[in-house]
Amino acid sequence: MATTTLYEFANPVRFERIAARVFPVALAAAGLLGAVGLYFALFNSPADYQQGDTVRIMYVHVPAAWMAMFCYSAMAVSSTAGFIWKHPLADVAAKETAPIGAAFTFLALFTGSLWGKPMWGAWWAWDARLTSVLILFFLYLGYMALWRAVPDKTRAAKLAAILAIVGFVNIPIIKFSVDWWNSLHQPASVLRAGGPSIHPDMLTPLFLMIGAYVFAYVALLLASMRNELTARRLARMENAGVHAPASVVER
Amino acid sequence: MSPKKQQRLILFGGIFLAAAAAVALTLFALRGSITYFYTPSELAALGETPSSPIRLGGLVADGSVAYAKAETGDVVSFTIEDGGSDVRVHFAGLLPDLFREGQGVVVQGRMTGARVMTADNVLAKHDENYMPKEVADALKEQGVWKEDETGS
Amino acid sequence: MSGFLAVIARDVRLAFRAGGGALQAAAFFALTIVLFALAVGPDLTLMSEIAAPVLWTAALLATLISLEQIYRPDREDGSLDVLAETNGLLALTALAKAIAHWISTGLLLTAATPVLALLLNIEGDALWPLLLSLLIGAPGLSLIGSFAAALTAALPRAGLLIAIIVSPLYAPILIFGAGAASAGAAGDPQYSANLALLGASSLFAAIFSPLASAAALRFNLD
Amino acid sequence: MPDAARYNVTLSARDLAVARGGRVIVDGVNLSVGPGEAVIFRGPNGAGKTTLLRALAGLLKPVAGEVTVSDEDQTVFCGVLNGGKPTLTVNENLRFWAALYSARVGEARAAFGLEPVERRPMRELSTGYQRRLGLARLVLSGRAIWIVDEPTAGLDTASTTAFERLLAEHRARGGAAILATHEPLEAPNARTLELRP
Repeated sequence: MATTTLYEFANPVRFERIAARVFPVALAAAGLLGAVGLYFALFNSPADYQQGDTVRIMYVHVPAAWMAMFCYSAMAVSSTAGFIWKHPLADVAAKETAPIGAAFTFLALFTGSLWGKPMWGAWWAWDARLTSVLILFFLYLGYMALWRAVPDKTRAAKLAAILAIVGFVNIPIIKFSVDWWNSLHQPASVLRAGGPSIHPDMLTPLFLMIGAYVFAYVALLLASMRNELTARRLARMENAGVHAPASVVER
Repeated sequence: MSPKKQQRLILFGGIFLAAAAAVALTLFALRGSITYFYTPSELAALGETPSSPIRLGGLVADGSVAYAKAETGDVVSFTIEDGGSDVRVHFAGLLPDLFREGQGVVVQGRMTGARVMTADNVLAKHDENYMPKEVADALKEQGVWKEDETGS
Repeated sequence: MSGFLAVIARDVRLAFRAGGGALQAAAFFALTIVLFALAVGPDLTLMSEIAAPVLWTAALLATLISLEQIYRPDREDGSLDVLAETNGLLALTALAKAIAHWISTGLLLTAATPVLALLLNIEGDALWPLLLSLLIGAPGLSLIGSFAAALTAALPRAGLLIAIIVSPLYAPILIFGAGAASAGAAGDPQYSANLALLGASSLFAAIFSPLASAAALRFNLD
Repeated sequence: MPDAARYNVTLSARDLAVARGGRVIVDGVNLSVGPGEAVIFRGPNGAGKTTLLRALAGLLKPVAGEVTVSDEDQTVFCGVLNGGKPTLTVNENLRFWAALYSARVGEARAAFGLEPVERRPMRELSTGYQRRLGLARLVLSGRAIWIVDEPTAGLDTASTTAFERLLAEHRARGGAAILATHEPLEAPNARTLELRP
């Protein structure tokens, strides 16, 4: 789009170098942890005393729900950083986190629904936890829609950052919804006062899967950030030399 | 003081007051607790029985589940208790997997008497404990098992 | 402070003049309710049970369709520049515009509610909780909505985008507003808790909306 | 008209760079405009005059450098758009502005000969009258530094002369002006700066 864009003020070269090294490592780690984690989740962990084998859905569901919230928090933090320090990479990171976070949110809702039908007896219940996570999904969609709708990407970054920061209020609501209200959804099992209420044999696959999800996020984020930066550089090269900034001359 | 400084003072004073009021209102509301469901004790505390459909949550009392044949289909009846009060529930339909005595449930329906309800829907409420069956049995044998309370 | 009041007076006047959105929003509100009543059919008991949620949803949608009028016209005719450079803080101007929007839509809808409530079989004791919930919640709708309008002030056709952005942010107001109205009608003790949370939501909107709107407008000036 | 200088405000820009659409279009602007001075920007379409004026008026954040004004709230910007509401009458627009700037309508209405149309909605006015209403805001605001984009576009000769006269009076009172225009404009001792790509 332009010769001299604001994005030139950042130095993407160092980012490129680091990203090129980290990406394959993260991808491999995600694959490995995911494979081992799924093996444990499906074959090498006990069935629950109440839920039976349905408990195995948890190993996909819980990490997805955590990542849904983590991605939004990461988006809000990098939006704040982009807003305050005007670092273009922060804006790109926030932008590229959104679709990944939305995918995790969808996965959490979908697997939760699969679990809910046999266990609760309903695909869906409008309780505080489920509702607030659904709202999170729509917040992601709104954020992405705003980025798409604003043609000037410098402006889009600022406006989307404001929206991401405002929407962050939903994150504590999701986290504490099960404590504040009598909800159908069970309270926290892992991060709670008094230690996890999950048997250690079940924690192993859970933590392996969480590791896999985190590395998958890192790999996906780096790949899409590199894509975005390359696209911007291409657009810049296409217009190289067409416009130079004007300067002021006394007449 | 310039007008903008004065306005900034007003703005931040207003924000502070609004924030304090919002926090106070939230604390008030959470003490009264907005609930996805009532417990039998809360229902008893209401005095009158609500006419509109409600949700009721609690533990299925031990030995209270009874099946009956009816012309319209099988009807299951059970008692929901929470230590303070109890409600007899009648339900014609499929029960979820997790439904069993001693387990938390949330039922949806209309009150048909002082402590009687006809449910349209029964949802099992899972707790935050996950463990293999053998462990649960062992804990029960050792007598360290504690039945958790729903709606806590 | 005279600037603050002048902004409110101007926007209310514009909303009621030809081309303003106030009467359109009120008409849309009434139409939605009538269409809904027609769809439900003759079951009056069912109607009065779902009346509060229906009225709240209709009020929310009517607010939603008028949001685009808050900032886009001002940006198109240059008056946004004037608002941004005058003696007042932009955040207070944004607050004034949200208040004006509430007066020309939210308050108008609340005033129309007693008549429309009759169509939904709401009477007597059930009406007061509904009106009270609208009085407390509708300002929140205008505040949150004006923030979305500020975000999209520079976009020519932002109606759908505003709806997508604002819907998740409206959820608490809708839940607690309709919840309070229903609970109040049923004599449910959760009435006061719902009202309190509705008030907290509106107050929270009053805190973030002026600041966030002002920040968004600054980036939409060029 | 008071004889003594009323305003004493200086606007300065240091190493200013402004961007449009994410692209830096003007950079390295150093400028100081003090009491009685006037600066006229000239340059081809798309050179960035409007964007530069908006940055000087504080409506647009520069990507580098800074604009400082020696006193708060002393600039008034009039862009190509006139900033009035089409459905409000001339008087209603003027009164609204007066409230915003904590000023009085005073002589602003007469200065541009708006009395004949004062009760008509702005959208019914001709382009020239609409521009006159927009320019009246400069006088009304009572601010020291006028920043105006294409002030005389759409004005007839008489109105252009009226603007030139008001500009001279404003400078005589210690006011300053930063203008951008393609048209000839009578402004004695004004500095002309050209934007060159």
